[in-house]
Amino acid sequence: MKTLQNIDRRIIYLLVFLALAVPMLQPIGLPFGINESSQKVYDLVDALKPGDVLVLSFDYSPSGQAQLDPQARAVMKHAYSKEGVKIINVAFWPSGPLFADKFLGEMEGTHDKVYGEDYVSLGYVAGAETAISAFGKDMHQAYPRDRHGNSIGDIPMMRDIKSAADVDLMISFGTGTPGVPEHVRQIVTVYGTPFAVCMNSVSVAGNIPYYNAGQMKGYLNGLRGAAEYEMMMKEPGSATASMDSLSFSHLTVIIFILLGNIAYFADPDRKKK
Amino acid sequence: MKSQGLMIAITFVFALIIIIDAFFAIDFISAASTEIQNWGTIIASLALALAAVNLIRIHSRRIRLRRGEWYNSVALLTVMFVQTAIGLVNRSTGEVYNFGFNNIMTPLGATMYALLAFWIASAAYRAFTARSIDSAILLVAATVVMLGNAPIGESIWSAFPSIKTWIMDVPNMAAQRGIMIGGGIGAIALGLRILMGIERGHLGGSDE
Amino acid sequence: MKTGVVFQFVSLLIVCIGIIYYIQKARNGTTYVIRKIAGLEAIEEAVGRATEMGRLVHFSPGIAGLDGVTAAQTFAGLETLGMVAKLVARYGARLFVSIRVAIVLPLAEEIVRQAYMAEGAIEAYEPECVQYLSSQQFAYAAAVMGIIQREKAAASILLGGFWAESLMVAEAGFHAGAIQIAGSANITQVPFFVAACDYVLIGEELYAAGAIASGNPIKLGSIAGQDIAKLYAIILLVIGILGATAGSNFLVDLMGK
Amino acid sequence: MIGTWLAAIGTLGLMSFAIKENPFYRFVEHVYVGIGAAHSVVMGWESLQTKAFTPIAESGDYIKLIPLLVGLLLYARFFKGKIWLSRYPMSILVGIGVGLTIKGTIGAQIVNQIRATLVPLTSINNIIIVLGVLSVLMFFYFTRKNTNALFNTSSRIGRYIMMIAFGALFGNAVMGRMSLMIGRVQFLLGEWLGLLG
Repeated sequence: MKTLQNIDRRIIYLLVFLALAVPMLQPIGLPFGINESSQKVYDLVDALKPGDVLVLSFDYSPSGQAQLDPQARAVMKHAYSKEGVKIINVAFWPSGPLFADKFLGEMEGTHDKVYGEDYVSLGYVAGAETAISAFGKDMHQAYPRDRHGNSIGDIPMMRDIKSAADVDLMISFGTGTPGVPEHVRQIVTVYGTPFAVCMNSVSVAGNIPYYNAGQMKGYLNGLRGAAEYEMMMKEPGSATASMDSLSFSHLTVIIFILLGNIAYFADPDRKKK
Repeated sequence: MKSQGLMIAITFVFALIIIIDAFFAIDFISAASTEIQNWGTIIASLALALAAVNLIRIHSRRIRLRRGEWYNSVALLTVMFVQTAIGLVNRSTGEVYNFGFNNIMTPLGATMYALLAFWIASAAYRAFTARSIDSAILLVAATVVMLGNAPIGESIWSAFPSIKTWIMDVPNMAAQRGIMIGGGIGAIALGLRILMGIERGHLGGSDE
Repeated sequence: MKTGVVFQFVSLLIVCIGIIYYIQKARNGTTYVIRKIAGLEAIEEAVGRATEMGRLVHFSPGIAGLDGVTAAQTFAGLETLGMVAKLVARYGARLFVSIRVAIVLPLAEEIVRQAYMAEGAIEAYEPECVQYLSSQQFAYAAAVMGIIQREKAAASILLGGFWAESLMVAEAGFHAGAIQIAGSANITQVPFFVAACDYVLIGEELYAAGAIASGNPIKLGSIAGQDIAKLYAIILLVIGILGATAGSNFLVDLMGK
Repeated sequence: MIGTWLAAIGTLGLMSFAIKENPFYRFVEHVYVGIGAAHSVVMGWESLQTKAFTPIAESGDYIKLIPLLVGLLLYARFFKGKIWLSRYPMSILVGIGVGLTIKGTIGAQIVNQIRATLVPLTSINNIIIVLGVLSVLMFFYFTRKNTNALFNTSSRIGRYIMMIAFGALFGNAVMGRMSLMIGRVQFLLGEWLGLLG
């Protein structure tokens, strides 16, 4: 039993790596259902009508990219396919605008939205919670220019959009601070803007009270949430393809916890408390 | 003008403008609140380069004195200067800048924390034990949530996702809400201590 | 007054007045009793055990710095360090304090030195027992793991702001067979501490522990004031829930005003 | 092509830490810190253009010179004896931050959370929620005697309910961390080696 507990770390690492890599090379395609919270995000986007204003806020950095990129890709594709919906891309994390640019580049030619008329990229403004509050209060003062240097007053679609009160749905792609609490404090509580979140898994448990209280209308949970969105769009992508790896890596961790506990309780020398 | 009293007064006035604006509809306060929030974003923009200046100081000293792995410091500063120059000329929308962002910054940032997958597995095996009621409850709940999250859980027993949802939405929600209310009160108390001039960590200041 | 925020405003006033009142009272000499915090009481046992075994007591005040919102956690950690160092000096155990943020180093050194002095054991104080390891998160964690394993630490006390490195350090301590006492206000890291450590301070318990260890009257007063604010929340909850159960939503409506 | 190779070398460099801390890892880490700092500078500069230079130059909004000049004082901390100057911009930032926290927290995290908990005790779930919120609040009630039976019992319940919540957090953290590694493995096997269909 002692040897079981003293097994080299690197063997554990190797097993995890295999649990992730093998199912990618030999997929099984285990089925999975759609969580209600994810369905709500989809329904909110789907219910947008021509003329409605959608804000997409990119609040993550490269370290969250593995979970957030597939979510953002799927949600953006859905949003840009909605006719007549006006979309504002913003960012309160410095890497955000570059991710938004990347997806817009990928989607070029797949939608009929015109820059300035139907969508706009406002880019990044520093200041975290302060910037979020300033954006909610007066977008024209918070963003005198868009990401491409155009004066915001010259952008046709922004003429009637002044504050968060004019927004019909706000979605944040977020992995930390500033993130959900900051948006809820400075936007949702003040303007009552409907708000949904695509977030990394670690953040989910702590933000559930906002969901229960209706401050957050729906959420996607990490890579699994992205896969569910892909399924709802009926366009399985990289997230769906990784679900088998997710399954086997979880199984590995659960088995490790079991083995570790067996070894621990079978060890006669374990310190008595 | 080194007076800490003046600094605390500044902090107090700025906070007060924002708080009053939140509860009362007074035109000039509202305008002032909008203006100072935009000031805040300007100062915060300037603060973004502080880390870079700090790095220049630390690493140029290390290179000068040939201390430790000074060649890594050369690499750090070179990459920093080159990418900054590209960004200032090419802007962050430019192709060259995005090459660095997409092929260096993004993969490295993503990998840095990806290693946690290994560490959590190793800790799960070597350290996470149910030796008290607390840790036993935790590990059972964690296992159920994992089985509810991973598609394989549904294949084993179709009820796992709904049990997971219940754990998340009922006991987890209740506990997190209790923590959130307590934490919110704590945050207000910290704010008050700052405004009262008791907590002055940000005014204490120290080199670097 | 804007619409929909009247109740919020009144609540804010109640909370603020409660907190300010108790801080002022504490400043004028009133002392407050704080409930037992198991993790804090276990420190003496842990230090005693380390002395018997002749092995190391490891302490980390977390990886947060001295500014920003997370600074409060570092300060709470350093306040408990004062208590730990006194016990170590009293028992004649061996201490190692690992530091990640350079400006925390002189503070921690001073705290440990003062503790040895207060115990009249300054000749036993070794300056090298407080060390700056690395400013990089994972390099710091790797260094701490190395030390805990090499020295087979008998106790590992982790109190402060911890992030992703928490489970690496806790795993090392567990494997070395150390008594582990850990706490952080970063709730996301608490689960790993619960799974791998013997005593855990959850969230705000860290600040309470710091206040107890330092005896700082303003901190204690603030905690008492925050309790009054919690009592206000509890009262609202009880009244509102009883009302809702009896079929009346008066408080729900009132709170929306 | 060059980009993918660069990314792959960097990825493997950082992953080598899992085997052992090594010089190559430290090199890649330094490169990461360097490019990360550069990104902050560039985005800070662009943010400044949007927020200060444009309004001043184009709309004559000269009042924005104030935060610009005060903000520059942040750099006084790098000059011996002038550190105190850098505390002025800090006092402004802290003031705005405290104001936003106080006014935002009372509604979003306190009043609205309490309000959402005012449910009738007519279902098991509601009872658990009410009991959970109350007992956790009582767990964090510190100024009381250790002999208070009501508090002792309720805070023990609070502790157990928190353990379930921490279990949920733990379970989700596992998913999050595995997802991060999945992203890297997908990159290595797919984009780099071209092994995935």
